[in-house]
Amino acid sequence: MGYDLFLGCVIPARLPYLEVSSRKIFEKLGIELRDVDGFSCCPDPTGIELIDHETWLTLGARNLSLCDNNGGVISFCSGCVETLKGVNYFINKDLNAREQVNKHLKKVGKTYEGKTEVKHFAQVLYENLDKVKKNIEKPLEGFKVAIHYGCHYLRPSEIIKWDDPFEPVTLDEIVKALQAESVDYEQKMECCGNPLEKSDKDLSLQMIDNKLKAIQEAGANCVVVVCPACYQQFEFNQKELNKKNNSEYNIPIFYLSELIALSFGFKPEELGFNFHRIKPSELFESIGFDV
Amino acid sequence: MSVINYEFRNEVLKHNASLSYCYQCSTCSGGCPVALLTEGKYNPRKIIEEAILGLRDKLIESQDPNPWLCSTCQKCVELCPQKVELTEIFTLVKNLCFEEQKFPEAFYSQGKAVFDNGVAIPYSNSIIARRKKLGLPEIKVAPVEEIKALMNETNFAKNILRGTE
Amino acid sequence: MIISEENLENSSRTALVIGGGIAGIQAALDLADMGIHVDMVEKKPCIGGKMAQLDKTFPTNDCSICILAPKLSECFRHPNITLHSYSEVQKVEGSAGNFSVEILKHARYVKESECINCGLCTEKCPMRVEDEFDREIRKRRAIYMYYLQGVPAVMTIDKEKCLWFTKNACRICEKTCERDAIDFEQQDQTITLNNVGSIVVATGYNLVEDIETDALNSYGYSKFRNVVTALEFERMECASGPQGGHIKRFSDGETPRKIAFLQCIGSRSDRFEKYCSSICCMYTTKEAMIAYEHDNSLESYVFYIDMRAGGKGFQSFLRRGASDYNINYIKSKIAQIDIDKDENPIIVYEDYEDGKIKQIQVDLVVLATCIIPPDGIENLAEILDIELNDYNFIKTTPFIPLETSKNGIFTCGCVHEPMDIPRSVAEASGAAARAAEVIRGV
Amino acid sequence: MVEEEKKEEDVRVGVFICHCGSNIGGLIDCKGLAEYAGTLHGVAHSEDNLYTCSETGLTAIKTAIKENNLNRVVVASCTPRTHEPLFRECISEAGLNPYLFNFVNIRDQCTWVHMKDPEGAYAKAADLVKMGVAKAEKLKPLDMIKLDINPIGLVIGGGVTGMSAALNLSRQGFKTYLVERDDRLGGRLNDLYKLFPHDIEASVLLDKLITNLNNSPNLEILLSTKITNIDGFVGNYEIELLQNGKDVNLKVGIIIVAVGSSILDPQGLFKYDGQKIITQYELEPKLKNKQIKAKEVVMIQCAGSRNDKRPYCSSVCCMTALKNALIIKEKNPETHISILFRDLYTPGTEYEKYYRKAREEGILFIRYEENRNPIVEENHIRVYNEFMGEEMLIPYDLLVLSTPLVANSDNKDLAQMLKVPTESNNFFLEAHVKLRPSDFATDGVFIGGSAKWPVDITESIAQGYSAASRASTILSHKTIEVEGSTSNLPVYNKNLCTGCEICVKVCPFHAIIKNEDDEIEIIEALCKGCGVCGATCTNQAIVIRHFTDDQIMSEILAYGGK
Repeated sequence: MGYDLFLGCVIPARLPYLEVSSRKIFEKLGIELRDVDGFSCCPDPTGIELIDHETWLTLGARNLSLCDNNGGVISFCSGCVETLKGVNYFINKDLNAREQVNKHLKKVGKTYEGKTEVKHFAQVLYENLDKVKKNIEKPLEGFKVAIHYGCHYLRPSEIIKWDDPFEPVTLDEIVKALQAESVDYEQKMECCGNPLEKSDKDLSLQMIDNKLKAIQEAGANCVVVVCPACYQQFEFNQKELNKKNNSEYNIPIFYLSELIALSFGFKPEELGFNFHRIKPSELFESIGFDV
Repeated sequence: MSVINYEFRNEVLKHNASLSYCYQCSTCSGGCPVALLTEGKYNPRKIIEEAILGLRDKLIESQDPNPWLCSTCQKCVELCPQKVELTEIFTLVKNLCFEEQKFPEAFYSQGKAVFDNGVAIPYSNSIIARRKKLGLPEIKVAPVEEIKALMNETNFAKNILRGTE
Repeated sequence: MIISEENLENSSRTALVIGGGIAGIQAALDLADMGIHVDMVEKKPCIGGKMAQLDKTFPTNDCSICILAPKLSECFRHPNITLHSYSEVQKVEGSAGNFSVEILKHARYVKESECINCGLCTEKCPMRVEDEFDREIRKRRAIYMYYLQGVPAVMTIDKEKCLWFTKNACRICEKTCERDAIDFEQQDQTITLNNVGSIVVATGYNLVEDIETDALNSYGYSKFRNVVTALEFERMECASGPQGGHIKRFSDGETPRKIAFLQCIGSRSDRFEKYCSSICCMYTTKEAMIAYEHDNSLESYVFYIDMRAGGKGFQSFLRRGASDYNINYIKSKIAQIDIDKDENPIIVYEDYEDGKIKQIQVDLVVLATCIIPPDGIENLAEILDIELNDYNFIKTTPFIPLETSKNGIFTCGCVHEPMDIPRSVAEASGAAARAAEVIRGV
Repeated sequence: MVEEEKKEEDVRVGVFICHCGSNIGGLIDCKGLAEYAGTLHGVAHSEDNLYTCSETGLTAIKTAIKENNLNRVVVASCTPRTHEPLFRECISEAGLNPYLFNFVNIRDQCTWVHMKDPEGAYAKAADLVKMGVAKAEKLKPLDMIKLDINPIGLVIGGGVTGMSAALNLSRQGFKTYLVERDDRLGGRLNDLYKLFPHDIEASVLLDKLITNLNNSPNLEILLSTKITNIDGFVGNYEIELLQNGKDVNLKVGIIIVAVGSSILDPQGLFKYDGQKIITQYELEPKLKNKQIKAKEVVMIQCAGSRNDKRPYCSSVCCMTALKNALIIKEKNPETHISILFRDLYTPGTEYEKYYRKAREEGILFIRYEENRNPIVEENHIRVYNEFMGEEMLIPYDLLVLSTPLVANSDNKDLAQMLKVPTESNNFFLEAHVKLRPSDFATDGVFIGGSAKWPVDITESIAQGYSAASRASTILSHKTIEVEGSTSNLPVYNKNLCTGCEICVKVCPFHAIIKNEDDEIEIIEALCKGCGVCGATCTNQAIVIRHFTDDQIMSEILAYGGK
């Protein structure tokens, strides 16, 4: 069993420290992740798909054609998951599309019939929540977590077919299992605004500003995300917003894998926490979390 | 003064028949976070109405409302009482804008990067070093030529390169 | 005009009316007034149906129970009507002109002939139970009157909640009753009717939230205290309702000054019910009018897709709503709602007049939830051997209204299509006429 | 009667004060009011009830009558309009003459109108109770009039409603006349091609209905026949008709009005020309004859309705437009059809599905605002599309106006003959829009179909049956007792009459006539007991029973007398 691992572009090439915690917890849980030769960009469902659906479908199908179907493929990125699930959705729904894609793939000696199962890494963790609980060495007491599900983890539910599109529970349950507190906040289900960066930076900033404001008001002391695009949006923009609006955001952003890794007893140093722009160390100190 | 363009309407319908079920209830616009922020300057319902009426000029030429302001949050798709696949229709509109070379610069750079490298973010030496330091496995390089071949097949290459000429 | 008891010669065949709401009542009264004996079966402890739960009725804004109560009494006292309340039809055999019917009469554990509804038992009963009639806005006791003006005016013991039946304790009601009306030994009874010439099915409807609140969830129903359904609001407005006719929202007991009414909740949707629930535009306007009469500083906002007001006097009703009752009609379906820190609902909508997206804060949201087929319809359809349509209402055919798929069985009211009271009443009379055709067998 | 033999001092009044939930009890002290009533002259028993009209309350009245030997009953509660018959029946079940009951209205007249002045409301209620008791002491038992019923039905109008009503009545075994002024049955069905929502041909339905009618033995159909006069009252109507120039007389027990509605004259609407711009009704035969070649079809909804002149929704036009648009699309899928609407009216299950189907088939829906009617120009319609927030041009080679059904212009004449009312749009007005949809206030006359309000075919059929049912509740009896009139029925004293005939003129129910002997005669069955004649009579020759001078004076004296 185990899964083929689809890394995508952003995590390995820009945020490799997030890959560290992710690989470590799966190893600890005894769930094998296999690296596969030949993957390309997924491609981006908020980029390539919007300008050329057919190319998006073709490259996505090509990626899936490389998987060995033994347990399916997982990714640490909600965007990659949406693309790969989306490819399956379209290829299975529209036989013309499947034919067209395979006509292209044939040129490079490949074929794809829409059978590879795709999972988000958080889905696998949720499915193995009992195992996760057993491995907890340091309960995350004092962590007041604002969960950001992110749009593509949930929607379109026709394609993602996982948690409830508006009233999701999976991440809450995982966070609670780590004995951290999930803080409800007004903008919880809103978009972080990252995809708008390409067309309207101001709008994109406004959206993340609204979210951060709501998170601050709700008294959360950190944010957890499951998508590198959301991660960057939250992590990279706080300083910029502070400069622009005289706000005082200083909220550490965790990847779900990082929180789990902490609870499993991994040290911040081995998880590459020093690469975070907003250092979590202040938080650990303030809540007396003994790393 | 707009005039219904049946030809274009049918083109969209052929691509996505769910368009026809729209009864203009405004669930999408009322639920859209970008519509709220822009006070309605961006309005998903209006894009759908323009598609229903086949108003190609508005959709592609003048891009009013600007389809690139969709944050792809998919709320509208989830909420639409008639299950109109709004974002798929928006994707079609944007794909057509791409063919007409009317799209934001950032999409060009991403597309070009994938064409050139097979991935959206090329691996820098510092990242390769950092990965090593973090104890991560070596990066597997995407087969650029195969990706290029496919992107030529789908005409992506032609469209993305046209902008650079 | 009083119908004398000297009837025309009638066949000995009788009629069965299933359902004791306004449609069933009208069908029964018409048949009985034709001199035909009617057995009326009602599942609930009392007849009256949904109309008894309404505060007022559109477009005249008559007090609902006030115009219904005389009919309830008439039904109860009519020499040609036998009322089987708290009963269900469990078996039907035979064919048009000659059905035989088995009715299961549930034990009330109260002797109908003895109970005078004095209320002493209820006062002493220690069990608090969610009150179904008042949409769980208040509690009743385990021995209870289904509703204040209910007919028959006798108590019923809720077996599921009664301490005697659950824990073998208490029996205070028995000790309290001065007329020895309590009978814990009472058994369910099977009543057989023979020679039933024709059957009228008028079992009414449920509301979507009765079965499943999915359609209400994006509006925060059951999560936000200041989001209620239309029928709950109806009870809140009602003088004999749980708030004594003083509308108070649940978060802080304040009188709402701004109310948003959201239309098409669960209806006209490919996700929930595909059909239009037909009555909501009108009942919403009525509810907003009545709320305004309670408090003239009220502002109402009705968010709709299409205002559907085709009935007699309905358009002028809407116009009056807008001009005299401070109702703002806004063509916009609401996607979702949120609340602020004081639990005030926040509504975002598109204003077609200027194409802008606007946000308003209100004190209360009322959801116009849609009509769905009544609970247990599949079972009843099987017993009666009649077909249901794609939406699980009783199947009828256009141009052959009121006829079910089985000869001799007719239907009227919301059990076959969502409709308002006047149409239900007209259909009930129509179904009675058709049943009389079969019974008289000319 | 026992009561009549009783002397005045034997009068024992029972007073019941109703809380009406919180309608009355929420504002004033009903218990206190009952105690006060107990102190009044002639009162032998008083109590208060949460709902006097409930079965519990009625039982309380009956028990009190028995236990206290009461012979007059006063209920102070909501309004006699809805509840007087109930309480009368109640006391008559307890053995009292129903007219020994007096109703005091303390809800409508006290707690509702004086909602902001509880003390004043209480004082007024106390006064009204005092007056009510005083009148009750003077009440006399009265009898009802028994009328024979002629078990024959008359249905006016041979459209789908009338045919359905007549068919049902005759199948119930009643001799029935079906009168149609046209020379054929079917009414509007004759003008329609296909019927929504299942698109069967109107002629199929019509043929079936006519076959059924022809097979009914109790039925007589009178075509080309007009009603010229109606006399009589419930159970005994005499009808004069003119059939092809010949007089015909019928005697019937009940009358069902099923005269349908008319089509609005479209002249002047949206540049109507009858050629390129036509109505849906003109489109129907063209569809039937497959004459539609248009490539660009536009339909305008609410053409002539939902405006100040005709403020109503005609309820059938949206479905008609959808149906006709779908027929055009079916024949020629390339046709472009736009429907300009305000609120699309497709209530219920099948109709909403039909609307969805129309969208699926590619029909365009464009919403216009009430105050921005589409403008018809030479080759296109200029319309402000609310969905776009801008004006649009829509080319057309056929413009179809969805005009409303309107009331027949001669409804007023028939209404006058029947002594029934019409409403502001000239449609017939039923007894109560909520609970008596098929009755008129006048006993023995019933209504169904578009004569009352525009309805579709399926509902018309149901309403035809409904009217038949209501009619059958009368025809099923050999006699009936007329109630409303008896209680207040005038007593006419010939000796006092001056013959001025003012009463004849003022009677709104045409119940007073000067007969062949030149004497004033009151037709009891027609009298509704309104009292206008008694109040008008210059010489007190007419006294209103149940509202005698003695009774009224006793009330006045109780209020302010010494």
